[in-house]
Amino acid sequence: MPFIPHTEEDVAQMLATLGVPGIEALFDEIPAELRCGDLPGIPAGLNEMQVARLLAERAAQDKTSQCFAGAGAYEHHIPAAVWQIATRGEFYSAYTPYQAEASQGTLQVLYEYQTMMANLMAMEVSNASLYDGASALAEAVLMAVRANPKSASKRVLMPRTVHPAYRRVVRNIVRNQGIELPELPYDPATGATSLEALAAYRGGDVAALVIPQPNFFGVLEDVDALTDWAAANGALAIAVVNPTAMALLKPPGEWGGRGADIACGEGQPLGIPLCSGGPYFGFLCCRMEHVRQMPGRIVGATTDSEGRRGFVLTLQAREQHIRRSKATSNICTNQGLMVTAAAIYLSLLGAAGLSDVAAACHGNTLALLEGLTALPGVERRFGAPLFHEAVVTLPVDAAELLKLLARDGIVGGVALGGDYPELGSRALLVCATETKTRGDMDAYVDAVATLLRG
Amino acid sequence: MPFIPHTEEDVAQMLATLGVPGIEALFDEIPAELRCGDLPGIPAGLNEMQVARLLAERAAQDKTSQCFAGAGAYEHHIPAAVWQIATRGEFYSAYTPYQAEASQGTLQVLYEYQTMMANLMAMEVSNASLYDGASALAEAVLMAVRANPKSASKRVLMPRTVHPAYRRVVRNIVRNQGIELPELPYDPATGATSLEALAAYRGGDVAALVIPQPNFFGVLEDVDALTDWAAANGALAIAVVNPTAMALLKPPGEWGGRGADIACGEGQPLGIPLCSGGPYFGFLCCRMEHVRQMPGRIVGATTDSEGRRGFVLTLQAREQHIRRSKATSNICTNQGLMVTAAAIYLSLLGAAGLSDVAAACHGNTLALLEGLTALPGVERRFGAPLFHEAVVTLPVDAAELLKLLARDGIVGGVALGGDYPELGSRALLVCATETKTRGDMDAYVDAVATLLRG
Amino acid sequence: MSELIFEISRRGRCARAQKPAAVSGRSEIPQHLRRKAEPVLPEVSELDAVRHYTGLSQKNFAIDTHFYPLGSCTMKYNPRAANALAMLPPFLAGHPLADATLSQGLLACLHDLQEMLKAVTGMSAVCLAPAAGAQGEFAGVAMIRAYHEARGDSVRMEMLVPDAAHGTNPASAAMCGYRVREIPTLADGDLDLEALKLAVGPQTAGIMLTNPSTLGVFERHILAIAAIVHDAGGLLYYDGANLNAILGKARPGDMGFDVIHLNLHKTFSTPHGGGGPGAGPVGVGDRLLPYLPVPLVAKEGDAYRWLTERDRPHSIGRLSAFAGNVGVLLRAYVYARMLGREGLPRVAEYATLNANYLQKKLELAGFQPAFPRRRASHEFIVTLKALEKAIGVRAWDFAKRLLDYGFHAPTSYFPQLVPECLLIEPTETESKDTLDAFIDAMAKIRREAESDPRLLHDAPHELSAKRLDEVKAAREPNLRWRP
Amino acid sequence: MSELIFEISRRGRCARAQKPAAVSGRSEIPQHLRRKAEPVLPEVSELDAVRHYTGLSQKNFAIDTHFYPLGSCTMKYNPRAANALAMLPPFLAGHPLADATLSQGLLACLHDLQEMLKAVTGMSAVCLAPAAGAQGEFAGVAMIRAYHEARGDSVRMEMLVPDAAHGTNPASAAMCGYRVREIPTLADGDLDLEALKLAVGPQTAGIMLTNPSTLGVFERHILAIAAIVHDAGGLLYYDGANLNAILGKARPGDMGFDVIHLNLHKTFSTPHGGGGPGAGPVGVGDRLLPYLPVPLVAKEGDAYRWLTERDRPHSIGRLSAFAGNVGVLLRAYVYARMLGREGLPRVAEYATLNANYLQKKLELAGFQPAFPRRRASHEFIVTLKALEKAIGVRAWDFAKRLLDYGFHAPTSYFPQLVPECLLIEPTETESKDTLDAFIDAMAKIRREAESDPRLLHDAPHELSAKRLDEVKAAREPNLRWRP
Repeated sequence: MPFIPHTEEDVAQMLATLGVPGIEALFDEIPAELRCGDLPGIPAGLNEMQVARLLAERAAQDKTSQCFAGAGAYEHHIPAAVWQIATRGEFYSAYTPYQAEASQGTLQVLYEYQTMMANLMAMEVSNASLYDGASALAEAVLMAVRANPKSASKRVLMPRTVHPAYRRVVRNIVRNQGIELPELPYDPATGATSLEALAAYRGGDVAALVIPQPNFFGVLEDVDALTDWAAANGALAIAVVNPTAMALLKPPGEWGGRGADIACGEGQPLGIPLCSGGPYFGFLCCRMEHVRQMPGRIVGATTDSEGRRGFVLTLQAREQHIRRSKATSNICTNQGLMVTAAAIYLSLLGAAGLSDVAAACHGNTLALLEGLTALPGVERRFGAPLFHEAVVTLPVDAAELLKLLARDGIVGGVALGGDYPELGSRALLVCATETKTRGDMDAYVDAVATLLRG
Repeated sequence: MPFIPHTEEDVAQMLATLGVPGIEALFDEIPAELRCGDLPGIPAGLNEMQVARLLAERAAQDKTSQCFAGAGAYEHHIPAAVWQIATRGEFYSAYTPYQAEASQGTLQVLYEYQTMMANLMAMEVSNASLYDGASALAEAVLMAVRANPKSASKRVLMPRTVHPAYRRVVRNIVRNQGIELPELPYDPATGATSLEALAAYRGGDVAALVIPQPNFFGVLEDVDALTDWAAANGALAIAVVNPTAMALLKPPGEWGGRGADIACGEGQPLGIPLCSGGPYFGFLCCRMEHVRQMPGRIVGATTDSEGRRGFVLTLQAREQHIRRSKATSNICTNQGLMVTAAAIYLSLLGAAGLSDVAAACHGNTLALLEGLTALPGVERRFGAPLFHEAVVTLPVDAAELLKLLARDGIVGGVALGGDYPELGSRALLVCATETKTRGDMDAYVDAVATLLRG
Repeated sequence: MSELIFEISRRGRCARAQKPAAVSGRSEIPQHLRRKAEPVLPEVSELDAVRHYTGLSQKNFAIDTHFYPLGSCTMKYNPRAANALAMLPPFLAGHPLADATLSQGLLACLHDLQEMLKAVTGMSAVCLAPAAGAQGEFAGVAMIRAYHEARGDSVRMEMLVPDAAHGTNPASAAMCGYRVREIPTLADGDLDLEALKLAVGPQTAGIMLTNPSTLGVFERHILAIAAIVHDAGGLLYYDGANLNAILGKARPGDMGFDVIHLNLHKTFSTPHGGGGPGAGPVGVGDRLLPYLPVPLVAKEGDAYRWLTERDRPHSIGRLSAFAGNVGVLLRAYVYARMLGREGLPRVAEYATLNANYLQKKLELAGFQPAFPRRRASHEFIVTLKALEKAIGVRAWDFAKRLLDYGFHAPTSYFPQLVPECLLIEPTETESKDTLDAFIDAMAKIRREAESDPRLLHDAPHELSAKRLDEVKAAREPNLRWRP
Repeated sequence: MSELIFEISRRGRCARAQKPAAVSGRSEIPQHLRRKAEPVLPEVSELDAVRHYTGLSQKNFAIDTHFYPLGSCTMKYNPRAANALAMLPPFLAGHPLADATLSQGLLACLHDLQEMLKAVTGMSAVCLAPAAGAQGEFAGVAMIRAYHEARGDSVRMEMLVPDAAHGTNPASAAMCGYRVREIPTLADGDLDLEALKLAVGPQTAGIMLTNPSTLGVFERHILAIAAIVHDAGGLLYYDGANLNAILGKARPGDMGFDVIHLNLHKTFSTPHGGGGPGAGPVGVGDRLLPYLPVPLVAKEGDAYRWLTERDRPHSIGRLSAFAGNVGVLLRAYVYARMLGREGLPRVAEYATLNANYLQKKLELAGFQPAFPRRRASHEFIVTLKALEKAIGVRAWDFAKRLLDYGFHAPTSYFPQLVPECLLIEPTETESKDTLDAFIDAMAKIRREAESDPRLLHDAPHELSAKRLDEVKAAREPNLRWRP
């Protein structure tokens, strides 16, 4: 019996203690008509050797040779130490640290993570994670509506340059709370959110403005102007940013005259494997004044009975297990192990290392873009400066090109026609991170060139 | 500077403390003519990302799809827990446990390992490992010569059925100590050591007789008779055995009337990956009366100053760091981490599990043999019962067949013609462990059949 | 006390092997968008980082080191094989938006898992994407709302929840815009059917139930409850937190539930990771089929692909950017395949055996079960109310003292219905020996409570931290380090 | 105190997931060769085993948890990348006797490593196979013997060894059939050249030297020593234990050594693993080229293959069944590639800087260096003789008390030449902060020795075990558990 340690003698003694003839008797409160029999849909058990072989065979089918896609999930080098430590049993198999004295390891890591993330975002406080970048933005929107004392409306302005999946997730999550999410168009030349479009909302009651940096097209937004607009119009500014980029770019806390009010985003670039979409983690930072509106776990430093520093989960009065239907969010389990990995990653990289990674991503993407746009019929779509992604227009259908590249294991980017019909089916979003060498990029450009030649 | 934590400020302060202008000054006792300049043979450093990619590319060149070779190194399933725990920093990066109080983890593991191995061999004591099976046999031979009070000779009888590489290693290691290693022939029909060949040595002064089980051909030796012969002739009996097999076969301590005196062998089957030959570990067990002649580390239980049980390295008066040129062996660093893995492996398998593994190996090898010998011209070479390897005679050159199988990633066995010219170039040693399914074996037989036809 | 990583940082120190090779300094980032000052992040060597986090890990209790009878959390052994296999490099390297031809192996695993979860819960379809139980709950309630809205039934704005429910239930209902109405529990632990009958009506969207309930007992009148709610036009939501108790023995689908979530990090033994990641797949009956969140994995011929919004126009949509916690799903898949059809029901059997044995032995040792006449499910409640009254020792003190004995504390003060309660869940992966050792410790602490209550009030004594001041932490929030 | 795994075993308990699937019960093993009674092995669940060994691991000091200034052992950071990359599945799956076409990637790594080790030591060829330093020593001495024998020079049966040498040196020489003659050391730490001149003669097979020596100083007259020994017809053996001190700064090949071994588990930072596996490659100059052990890796065109006895007829042969500790060699290769030509000399530089700084600061704190007028190499000796005389506190007590402060103890009582000595090697991977903390602890313990020597005599106080009785262990050997 895998993972069940009972010997026959154990079972006999336990049943004798209970005075029942067999284990089945312990289920006698379940109405007989509800008892199920065999489970025909479920195969017989495998031993570890068999399941290891099955999974190895399945894994061998999946062969990404090179990845030039970003769009919210980025291939970065992850130091070997990160997961060798994060999967130590003491981190891996611990519960949420409710018993603080028996969980000082996890709690201190979370406190350190909160500090790192607040510093990276130049914000006052961070929580200890949400599920992913998209749900973090949804929580940020809900939080902003609660936290904005100046606004009676539930209107949150959402640029179309925000990741399309994030926009959907936000809509899906806030849908039933009467929140409006008018979309802001982008400048078709620059790819950045059009400041003119905001004019329509000037003076109206806006609870918050979402500001992506870089935006979904990889393009840099004019974050100062957007943040200042929000401040001037009584709206909170919600930054949704790439954390790697923040080593190089002005962080949300320094945007405009007073900084963003909330900063959130996807933590995956900080040491989390791509793994087809998860587990990742969402981060959320805010001003101290809003901390009691923040969703999710927060760790605080305190002292023990001998006056020594220690750490506990705190401000729990916000949370569902205390406040139930009045909680700031329903979130309970979050992404603790991912944040542990991120803390180790950030410790190994440091500010200088992260900034080098960001610079390498930026430089590589410019180099890739140069290579691609040297091909006949391939053009850079947007004029504004970018970080580590770029939209190019191809002379062929992007989705079809991607299918052909996939035959060689190449993830060639993301086709944009579905989410942005106005860009057409030939628009492709590409990304080159620090993992790419000159040779990798040349090989990719060559592969595209060959396919374009047909 | 990878792995060097010094900041510029650190270096400046340290140099100031030392009163030297630079680090170079610290090398001023090395004669100038001995200082070397650049190291032209050595490439520039790589960061972790680059070296990870290099190694991944190299690993991708090496693709064993199926392995049917044994010959001293066996493919077994290794539970995932074994190496996830053995590579925990506390085991992985600790030194030999000289400071016992700070090394109770490693010491207790070694004590448990010694108990497991002694029990598996039915011997009184075990050491804490030697380098591998071959060097363990060499140490056993040296030990037997020291330990046999009845023998003035340095003659140790060595069956030709002992692994050819082991025989070479023994020769290479004992060569300069005046030890003779006459070889005992095997019965060409059974493949087992010929008892008749021993007649020549009856009454002569023999220090020890080596007894393999199973032998290199996979064949089971008549260990009782051989052990009794040794006892009757004043020779110590040195068993060299496969540890997996001992779950099923009579263990050395029970051979003949009084059991073997020394039992040694290769520990690799107990949870150690094949890894092209190492690191593995050698085990060595003996009677308590000979323990002070035993080479290598030994852990003993003792008590601390409060009377609680604890563990220390013991009987160190045998060892080189105390006894120098009079030591039982020059061994110092042994294979501690491998033994840690083996202890975890044996804990997860238990006697029942190990015995099931042994039975599966035996059954699979019989099934494979049945499949192979159904092919025209393929014959089982030896008549005696076998454990999990078998010699077959092919209708073609074995080495050439292996080359062809290797094109498909199949390690088809080991050709014996080089080491046993009398068996001819068509003799092949094959093995099927518990990792092989019916389908694997059928596929192998089909591949051989195709090549034989072709 | 450990120093913080920031306190061991030194200006200019770094793990050099982790720095990317220099690239051309080319940049098009305009000056006004650049960061001016480096963020304060750790500046340590690789050895510093390894030593720091290895050391911190040793300050945790975890399944791999301690018995962890944390009620409602199902802290059982997380197979190491699941970790190894989910981290096979090809799985880790998959980009979420890659062409499906590049992840057929992964998709096959996920599709198999969908099918297995359907079979074991009796539901018509399963979506694996929700990232945790609470997100599964949200998805479930959102589907209920979508269902009523699709029928034009827009007055159903009230969700019923037992008073003993997990806090996530009312919170999730609220996030979907529902008013929450609590239904009381009877003294025997079952729901108050009379109260329920009075509560239902045209305003009822549905009811959220955990069964076995958070009180550690099976809701015997579940079929009657289903009839009452269904008759009133409402739907039934199953909170899968306690599925471990009945896995393979009874199926929520057969009990009349319209929608369920599972906590794979409980029942399917994926690791809790110090607070996630979890996975909270949702399953639905036929009525809610159109509304399942996306993505789903479809098998078409021999090929697998993701179904998205385009394929599922009535879906409540996606709740995360991609496919949810795929790595967690892989671990659950490995676990489920290892147990298989024989092994899954044994989970419930031995979890139940362990819980009943432990309850019985604790009762014999003088502890007071909250529901002594009921079978324990996979967990049970002990109340220390009498002890508190007599000596002033609280459940919390008891919990803290258990830590000194090398046992993680049970869940305390939940469910709030039972005063001074400990909710104890041993799980099936613990042996009788461990349970007996726990019983001994409980009995010893009880004697300590009588002879020397300060031992409990001041506990823990043997850990790296003494009793921590939670009130101070909340009153004077210190949420980040500052130099 | 932890229970033994046998003490938590229960008859019939097992980790079921590890049992192979049933196969046909077919067997041809005759009854008289079968085992009669099952061996007593642990009977535990998978969780039991994981919890037991995880718990035991936490009772160790290790580089990943503590500063480990163990002289002559070079306990530096073992990069986690090396572990990850050496365990890539294709490397682990390679059978040692597989066709070379199936291991070209591995062989390329090993060949590169051979070349790098040649370059950094100045030798003509390197064999990677020896499993540890002592096996490397054996191989080296065996080659010296083979060389003399090949020349018919059979009277050279004496090996010279400094009195401060590692114990493995004389032990290895003895295993090769040599008599050992010790050469004294002068008060300044250098070898006594006059004594050496008197010792050499037609009986001299060679001399085994460690340079820098085990006394922590560079042998300044190494060229003179080489001339004396070579002139007498002997060869020079280099014990690579201290190569870390001069890596990339000076090469044994340039000093006149004919044969060397390296300890990759020291200088190339492969893990010590609680006592191995190590790797002890040997390098030779031209004279000993024919005698190198096998196997070697050859590159022929673009292909790699193993050279064995057949290719190398004069070889001293193989010393292990296959290719030695390949997994260790891979780790060393990863390390060497990460450091590269710039990084390797920095190892010596910062190891030396750390050792000299630490020696100086300890001297300032009142400790007595054994060779105060010499530069420390990468390690140095402090003698506590004065303290022992004055207060009766021994080096051993000092060592044990350091454990309480969270520092592994230095090597003590080696080399035996220096009374009450601590041999301290900080390595290049420790920071000044760590060294300063160690200095503080040493100074504190010194004060404790004066004010309360029992604190030291009874140390350690803070570990899982108090002072263990080693005498009892040796007098009443208890080498295995019995029920």
